[in-house]
Amino acid sequence: MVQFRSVTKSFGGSSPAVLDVSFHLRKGEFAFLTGASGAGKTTILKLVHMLHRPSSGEVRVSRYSSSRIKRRDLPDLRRRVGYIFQDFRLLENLTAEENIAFALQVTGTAKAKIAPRVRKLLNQVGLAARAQAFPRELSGGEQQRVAVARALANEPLVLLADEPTGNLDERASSGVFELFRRINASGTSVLMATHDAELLRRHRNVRVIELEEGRLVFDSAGDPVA
Amino acid sequence: MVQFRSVTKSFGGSSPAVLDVSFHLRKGEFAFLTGASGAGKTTILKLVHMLHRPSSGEVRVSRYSSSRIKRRDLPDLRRRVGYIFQDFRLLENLTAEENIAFALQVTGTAKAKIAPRVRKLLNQVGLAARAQAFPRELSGGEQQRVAVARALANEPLVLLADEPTGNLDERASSGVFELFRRINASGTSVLMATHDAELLRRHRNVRVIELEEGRLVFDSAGDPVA
Amino acid sequence: MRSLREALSGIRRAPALTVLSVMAIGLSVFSIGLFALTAHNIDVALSDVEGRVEVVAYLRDDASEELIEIARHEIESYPEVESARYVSKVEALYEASRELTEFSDVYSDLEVNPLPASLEIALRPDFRTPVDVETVADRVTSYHFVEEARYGREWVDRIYSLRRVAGGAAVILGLSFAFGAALLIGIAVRMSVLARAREIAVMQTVGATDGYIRRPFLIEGLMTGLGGGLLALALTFVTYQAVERTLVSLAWLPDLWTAAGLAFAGILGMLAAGRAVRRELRRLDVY
Amino acid sequence: MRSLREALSGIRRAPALTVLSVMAIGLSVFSIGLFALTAHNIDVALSDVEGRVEVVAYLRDDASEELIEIARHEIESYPEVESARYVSKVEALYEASRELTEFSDVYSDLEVNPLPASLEIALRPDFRTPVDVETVADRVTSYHFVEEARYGREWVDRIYSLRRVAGGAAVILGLSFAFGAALLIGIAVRMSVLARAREIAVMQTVGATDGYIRRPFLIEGLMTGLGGGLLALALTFVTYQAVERTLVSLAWLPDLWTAAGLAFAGILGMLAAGRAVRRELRRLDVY
Ligand SMILES: Nc1ncnc2c1ncn2[C@@H]1O[C@H](COP(=O)(O)OP(=O)(O)OP(=O)(O)O)[C@@H](O)[C@H]1O
Ligand SMILES: Nc1ncnc2c1ncn2[C@@H]1O[C@H](COP(=O)(O)OP(=O)(O)OP(=O)(O)O)[C@@H](O)[C@H]1O
Ligand SMILES: [Mg+2]
Ligand SMILES: [Mg+2]
Repeated sequence: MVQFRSVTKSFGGSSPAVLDVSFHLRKGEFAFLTGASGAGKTTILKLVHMLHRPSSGEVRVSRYSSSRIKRRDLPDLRRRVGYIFQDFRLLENLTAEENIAFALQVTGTAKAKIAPRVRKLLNQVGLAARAQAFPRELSGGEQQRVAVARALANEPLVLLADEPTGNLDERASSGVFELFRRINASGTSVLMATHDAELLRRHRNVRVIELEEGRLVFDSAGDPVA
Repeated sequence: MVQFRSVTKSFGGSSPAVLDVSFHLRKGEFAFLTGASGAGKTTILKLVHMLHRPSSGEVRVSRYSSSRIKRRDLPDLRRRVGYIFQDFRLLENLTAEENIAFALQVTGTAKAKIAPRVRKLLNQVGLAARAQAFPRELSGGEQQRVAVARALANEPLVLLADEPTGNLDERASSGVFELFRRINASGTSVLMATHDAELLRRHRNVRVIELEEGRLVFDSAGDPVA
Repeated sequence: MRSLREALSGIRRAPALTVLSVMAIGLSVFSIGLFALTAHNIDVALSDVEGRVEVVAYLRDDASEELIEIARHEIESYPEVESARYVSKVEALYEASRELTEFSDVYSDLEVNPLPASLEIALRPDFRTPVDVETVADRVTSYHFVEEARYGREWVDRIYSLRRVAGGAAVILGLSFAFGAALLIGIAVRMSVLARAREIAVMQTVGATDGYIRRPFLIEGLMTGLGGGLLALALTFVTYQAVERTLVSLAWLPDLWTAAGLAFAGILGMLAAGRAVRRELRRLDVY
Repeated sequence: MRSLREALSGIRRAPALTVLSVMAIGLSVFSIGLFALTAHNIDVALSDVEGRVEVVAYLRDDASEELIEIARHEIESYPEVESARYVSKVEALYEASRELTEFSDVYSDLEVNPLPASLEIALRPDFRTPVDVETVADRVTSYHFVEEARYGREWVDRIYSLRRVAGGAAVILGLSFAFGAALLIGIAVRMSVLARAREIAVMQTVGATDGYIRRPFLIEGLMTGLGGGLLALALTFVTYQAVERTLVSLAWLPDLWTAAGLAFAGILGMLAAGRAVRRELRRLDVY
């Protein structure tokens, strides 16, 4: 589903943010992406979403390749890949429910289907009571959960989650994590960047990909290029 | 130093964000502020910084009171109270070091003193190598550490930290926490909002103030109004 | 429908920005409107003055009235000529004394009438160029009973150079004002796009197509442009009324001009919006 | 110094916005400039025409030259009178035949000179009002050898109403254009403040005083205003040159006017900036 082949991404600084990384996340697989602050986790996720273009190497996502994809194909790719941004990226002018509905409108979902779907998502992240609030009226954790709901709205093939529990307490964290597991069980691949050591410890059976200064230094699934 | 007397803050919604909260953070004291997502932690910190006005009750910070402070006194108050925002609030157009220097310029610090002070702060948060980067070129954790350095720049009397380790891995987290302890040892009061259960467990001797739906439900220091 | 709703909600979301944009566009199209009003009225005034371009043939005192009448018919059949009017000596004196009041006393003292009879020859609109006027004057002079034909050569030349210069100035000034208006519309729309740069970026990350993102901005640009155009029309009309009532009588703009002005403002708003969004879209995405 | 540096860096940070603001201000002050140029030239033309306001006293043919010369001196000593010129019958005929070419043939045929001698009385600048002209005409008529005094009453009245109307129009149009310019400057500065709303909020949270936050914006507004004023000056001068070369000879604006225009643009920019920042500051803070 997601395949990195010797991917390097340099921003022109002294050392590249991502250096010669290869791995393969299969359909329906769940993996933690871990590493210290600045190790390159967000950069990897953005490469999957094709918000960055690799400096060298190739990123393949579903049937698209970073070296051949056309500008007009990007919307289709991004509809299949849900992304929970580290900084949320909610639309300030829309309420929580409008932010979620927006992702559905953009993909041309039938109007009648939007409202019930939004309600269900808000319930799943425990925000039904704050549906009408604007992002600036939400607490940090509440904003993060709106971002989670939005990323799940279109039932993506791949879910990218960047520190999705960074602003959540233990209970809300497990709630979101359980949600991911359910989504994953229904066939969606999940790549979740986190430095929540506790979470890794608690889920030892989940695949872990570890970065250090841009390099892939550990992958519990073994074979890097498949 | 910081005193809450029956403070309630309502945003006009059904239930207030903070309800009848009283506590006293003494000079040189260190306290964790904890509670689930949406419990009211950020709202409490913003009340201390006088970014919100209490709906009822009184907030006292140093010699200022929320019920008597004048608009023209706000700058003085805010120079004495360092604030690490949950969403960082860096200036997008300034580099990491300029963002820190800015806080010093605003308070009229002599030019010659600014550069060395900024360098020292960057070192303390482990960002010396990224001094010239703009916020959008920094990883989430790097931005957070710039925010930490900026809050410490003016050697505040009170340090407010909102989830200052939410985007940091374990090692960077302890680094920042140790920095807070040193600052605290030199006489600065620290109020740190967090839901890092691990952190609370590791520092059982530190005072904990816990919120639940806006109410103060636990304060390990005992006497609420002093 | 979605685009229209989005455009409206865009306007509602940033009403101040939209009002300001409409005002900016309104002001600049207003300057075009003022200019059009001026140009149109110069035009009207010119064609009025031009209507007076005529050749006057002074007749010998001994010419017979029958011959003159025959000649008058002949002259009226020239392709260049609209009409030829006979002015007798008596009429000439009467007209002179009426037109030159300062000398009316003097004339009434005269014992002989010193003024000659004449034929006043008016030319057709298409034949009022310096060349045509001279042709007619020359042909008329060939009648033996015509003493002299006058036509104010300089006068004709002047009108023509004035019209040419006015036309040129109209085009140059009109273009530069239009440029100014386009600039302001571009500023306004670009601001509104910039104010939503984050929104656009988020839309892209959620998988919205370029067309989907662009459409509401185009409609918003069109509406802003039309709004500005209407404002300009209103301002121009108020100015027209004010001048009409206090200064001089003016002609209002032809309907075609106002319609063209509105269309111009609307299309300009849309194009400026389209350009601004397209640039923003390319800037935000790396592919 | 800090404010200046900040203002410059503010401009550097958003150069597009600043350039656009300068252009917007430039265009609107340019319209004021064009108007000032027009008004000034109407003024020059008017005072030229006005200089020709005179009273003409037609003299009896039997008046002796000596008496006339004495009267001329007396008249020249009136407070209202600038000069009085004697025009003999011969000169009158000569001037008439020169001014009225159409009738030159006629005049040369005359056996008696029908034109009277006259005194052409020019008035001082301050005494060219309808009332003064009539006073002089009345006094002059009281000489027994004066047949009649003419002064084109209507003409004098017309010049005066024209100047009054022109003055009124100048004030009204000038004010409305200035309002438009202020509006645009306000828009531009408000945009630049809005673009930095986040920055302002962050400065407040870091403990910057209102004055500290405001100062760079004020200076930026001043510089933007002055830039726009200079641009407008340049545009006006180019227009002036273009019209001067192709159409008619024009007078350039008095230095005082251009200086006032620049100062106006600068101060307007600063005030608009100040207003915009103050509003923003109050909006962002709850106390
Ligand atoms: N646009 C950019 N321009 C320049 N440098 C960048 C850019 N984006 C990221 N970097 C740098 O690349 C490195 C990796 O960044 P990345 O955001 O991938 O880290 P991360 O693993 O997500 O860290 P964190 O846990 O702190 O969010 C960092 O040193 C960062 O400063
Ligand atoms: N400006 C506002 N307008 C309306 N409601 C608000 C506003 N700010 C906060 N709230 C609400 O008040 C409650 C407390 O918010 P607060 O930000 O203090 O929570 P928190 O404890 O910081 O949560 P988190 O851990 O998720 O950051 C939340 O339900 C939030 O939605
Ligand atoms: Mg990151
Ligand atoms: Mg919070």
